[in-house]
Amino acid sequence: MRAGESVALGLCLEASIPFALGHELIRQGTDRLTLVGPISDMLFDQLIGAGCVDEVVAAWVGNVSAGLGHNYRRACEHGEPRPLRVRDHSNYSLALALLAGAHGLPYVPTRTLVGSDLVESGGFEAAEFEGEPVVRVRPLRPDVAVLHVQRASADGLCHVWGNLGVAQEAALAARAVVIVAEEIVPREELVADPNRVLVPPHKVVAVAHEPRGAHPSPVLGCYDRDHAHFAEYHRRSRERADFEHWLDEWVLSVPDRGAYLRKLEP
Amino acid sequence: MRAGESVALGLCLEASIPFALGHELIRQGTDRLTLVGPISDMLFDQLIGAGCVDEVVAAWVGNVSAGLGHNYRRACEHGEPRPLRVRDHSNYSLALALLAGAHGLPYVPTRTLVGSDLVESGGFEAAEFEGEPVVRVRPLRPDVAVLHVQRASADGLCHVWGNLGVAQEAALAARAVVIVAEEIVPREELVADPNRVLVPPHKVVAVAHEPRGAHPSPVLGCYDRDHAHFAEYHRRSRERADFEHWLDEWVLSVPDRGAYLRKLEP
Amino acid sequence: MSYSEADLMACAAARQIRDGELVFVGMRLPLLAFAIAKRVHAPSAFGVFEAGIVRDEVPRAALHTMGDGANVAGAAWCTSLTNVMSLLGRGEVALGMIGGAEIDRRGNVNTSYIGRWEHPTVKLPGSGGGADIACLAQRTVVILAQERHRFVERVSYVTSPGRNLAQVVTTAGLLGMRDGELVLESVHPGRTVDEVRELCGWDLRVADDVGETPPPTAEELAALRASDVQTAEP
Amino acid sequence: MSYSEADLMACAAARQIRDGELVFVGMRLPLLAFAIAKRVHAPSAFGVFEAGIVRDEVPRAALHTMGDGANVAGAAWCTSLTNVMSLLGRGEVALGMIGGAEIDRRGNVNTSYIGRWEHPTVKLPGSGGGADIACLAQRTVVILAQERHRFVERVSYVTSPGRNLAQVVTTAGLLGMRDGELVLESVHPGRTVDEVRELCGWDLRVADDVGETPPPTAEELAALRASDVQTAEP
Repeated sequence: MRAGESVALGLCLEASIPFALGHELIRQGTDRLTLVGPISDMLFDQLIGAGCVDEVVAAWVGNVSAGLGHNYRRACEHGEPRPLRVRDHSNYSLALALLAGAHGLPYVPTRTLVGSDLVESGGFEAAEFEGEPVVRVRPLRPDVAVLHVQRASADGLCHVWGNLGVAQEAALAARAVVIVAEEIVPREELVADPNRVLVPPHKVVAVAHEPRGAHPSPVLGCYDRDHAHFAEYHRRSRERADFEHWLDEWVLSVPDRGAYLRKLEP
Repeated sequence: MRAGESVALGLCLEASIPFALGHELIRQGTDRLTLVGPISDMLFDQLIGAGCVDEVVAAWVGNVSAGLGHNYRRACEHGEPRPLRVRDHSNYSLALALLAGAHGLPYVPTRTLVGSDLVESGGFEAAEFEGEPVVRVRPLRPDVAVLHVQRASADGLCHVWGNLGVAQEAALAARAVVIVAEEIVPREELVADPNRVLVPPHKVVAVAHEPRGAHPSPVLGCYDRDHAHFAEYHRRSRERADFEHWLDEWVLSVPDRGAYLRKLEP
Repeated sequence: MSYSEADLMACAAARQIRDGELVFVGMRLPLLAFAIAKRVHAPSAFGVFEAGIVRDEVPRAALHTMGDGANVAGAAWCTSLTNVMSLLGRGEVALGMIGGAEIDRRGNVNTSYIGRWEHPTVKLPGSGGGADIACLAQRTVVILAQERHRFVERVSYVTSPGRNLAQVVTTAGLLGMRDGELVLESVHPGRTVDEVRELCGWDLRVADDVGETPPPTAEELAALRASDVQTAEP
Repeated sequence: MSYSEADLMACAAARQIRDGELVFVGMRLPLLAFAIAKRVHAPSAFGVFEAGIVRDEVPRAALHTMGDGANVAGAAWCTSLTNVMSLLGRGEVALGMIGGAEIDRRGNVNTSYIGRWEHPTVKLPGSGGGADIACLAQRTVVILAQERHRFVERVSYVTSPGRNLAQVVTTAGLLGMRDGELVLESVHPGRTVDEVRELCGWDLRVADDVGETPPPTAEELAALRASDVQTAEP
């Protein structure tokens, strides 16, 4: 992943959010990113607060159990730490945009968003078809889609279960897929159930092994959501100075995920 | 299923074709049907030969391992046993039409079929978008989608594996879904893996238990394709009179699927 | 049995659910409403969760988010957001429940921007699935606090259009749409019509047949208390 | 080693596959071509089957149809037709192989109707995925018998437009597109240019550099013989 790219992540909504990868992006100073995702439970807010993001293409940005995203607000309202462009979507329009991207469709005409101000702020085209109003949703083709998965093989097959959000659509729409896996298993275990494979292997450019890499979000069958961690972040991100302390404590001064996990459970 | 309805079947392509249900439709004399499906390995040809069909909406009709469908030819070329309307599709346009039906989209603009005579014979609309030619695919919403599945619960959950064709899109596009299952299992076995459930239960209006109900087509994990049976049908359907004998022997004079299976393996 | 304001709101919302319907369910009060309805009067209702889940049973543990494992356990269908949204797109979802920061006389809901969207005073989290539910569910129920700054003549930004709005469940009463305008249809026990009108930023019309919101029945409260789906707060 | 006409055709088609490419594979000769390419010069090629399968390994048993269990065994991805077609739609499929009943000077292929489609003389099975492959794969290879009635000035119905056609592999030679017209580029061993031109319904242009189709190499033939993916016939 490089500065300036569009990155789709948090694609299973509240579950399996690739925090480990997001924190590494912050540490590496990857900036001018465009973030793409349906809703974001905290990770978008962190990347925005860390100054990595120029644009957000999303339906909802905040902290799911607590509400507003404070860094998101500061960036939108005051340009702090830097100005942020927002391309408003609804969940459905984002899904259709990724579907269009996956299929190479020039647009998808839909009845959702008709009469909503998202048409204007999201840059959609209002049109008519046979006398009925429709909204034209243009395709999204992210540079990279990041999937946090339960298991993967080193050669790029992965199994995912639980609610899938727009993970498959985003992976098929993206130029490349990066997989972060709870577990690396032999290829045989994956081809034994090819229906559970989420994306075809030719899309996958990297597979990383990162147990608990989605903490504090839950990964079905692996671990539950760490609600307290979300609540602490929400409290400590309310003021910019507090957020900077939080960022230093949990990201910048933590060399890698191993150190993060040891810090979490000494 | 009633006379005059549109019925989507053979949705997993060569696998899991609901022959048991198709033969019962023939015995019950359900006619004036519109058949919807991507390709049809023999079952469409049988229903057409039996006089049940007014219209076919499909990408390919014939016998996959042998080629032409003789009853299909007779109906198209000579109106025998009755005239047949054909709405030409490609596999992709049929998939997009069902996707549009599932999502309530007024149409989907695609680059497939551009320059093909399917645009005319299939009744598609050629259009332009930003100077590029596109074809508008209108939605399909069959009255009933028939799924032959590996296992189902009595209350309408089903598990399917193997290549899925357009089974899910057709089920979501249809008004109602009829499930024919190799095995009826307790609900618990299905909710244990809800990712393998193909359609939400509110769509399902009937569940039938019919082991080997897809013979001679294969059902993954249950039985292989009976190639000889396909070959025999192809040979015996070449002439109308021979087909009538075949139909009598294998469908009309067979009271039910149990009798069919006993006839198959005395 | 005593009950809280939130209990009453959950019961009122639950009464909007009819048996056999597909209901687009969000967290907190909508989830409680779904649980009550399933147990009291709509045992065959289905719950649709935008993360990619359809349930015909109430979750058996408290949920903080719809992506919690307890929401997958016992699910009838676990799939993509795209697939569950298709149920909205095809018109199969009878009822959707949404929240909001602001609502106006026409039932339009704002969850996106306070002030002009180009230079907002407050950036709210956004639509999520709200705009989709409002546009595509046959009926929408909006749940929000009856506060004067939330009930405005005209929202600064229409996230979710009000055209399919069936009911607004507030902390003080129930409002319905009549002739394209929100009208006070009942006030919660202990509240007065004047009080509710005072908590509304426009000159709120009052239905001729305005009454008192029926309090939770013993059966509803029992369902609510029995419900494992408590409003999980961090 | 001796080889058949079909062996030569499979090898010629295999040579169109480059390493790492996504190839839309049909039954019989295309599947053999894929197997040869995987084993000889394109070990990282992927096979895409429209029923909903992507493979990075050759199937280990003979296939009668792409829906046979042997095609699922060892598959890298088993999914919907819609999903695999998206690979075509997004432009990721480098090569697709199709058959046909008729082909014309412009490379258009007919698999639908002989005669006017409203009142056909012969109703052929139809497009299947052929039109999609022809429209959306970066390159198309057409495989069919070199017979005068199949090589016509103008097909009676364009199922699969010829605009992305890279090569026609016939029983007698190889044809390529030059300036929008099919041109004979090589003749199979034992065939002559005149013979092929005689088996073509229009005045077939011959490339200046027309040569002989290289016969199967020992390695290709070994791959073909080793292949479990025999052309299964009923």
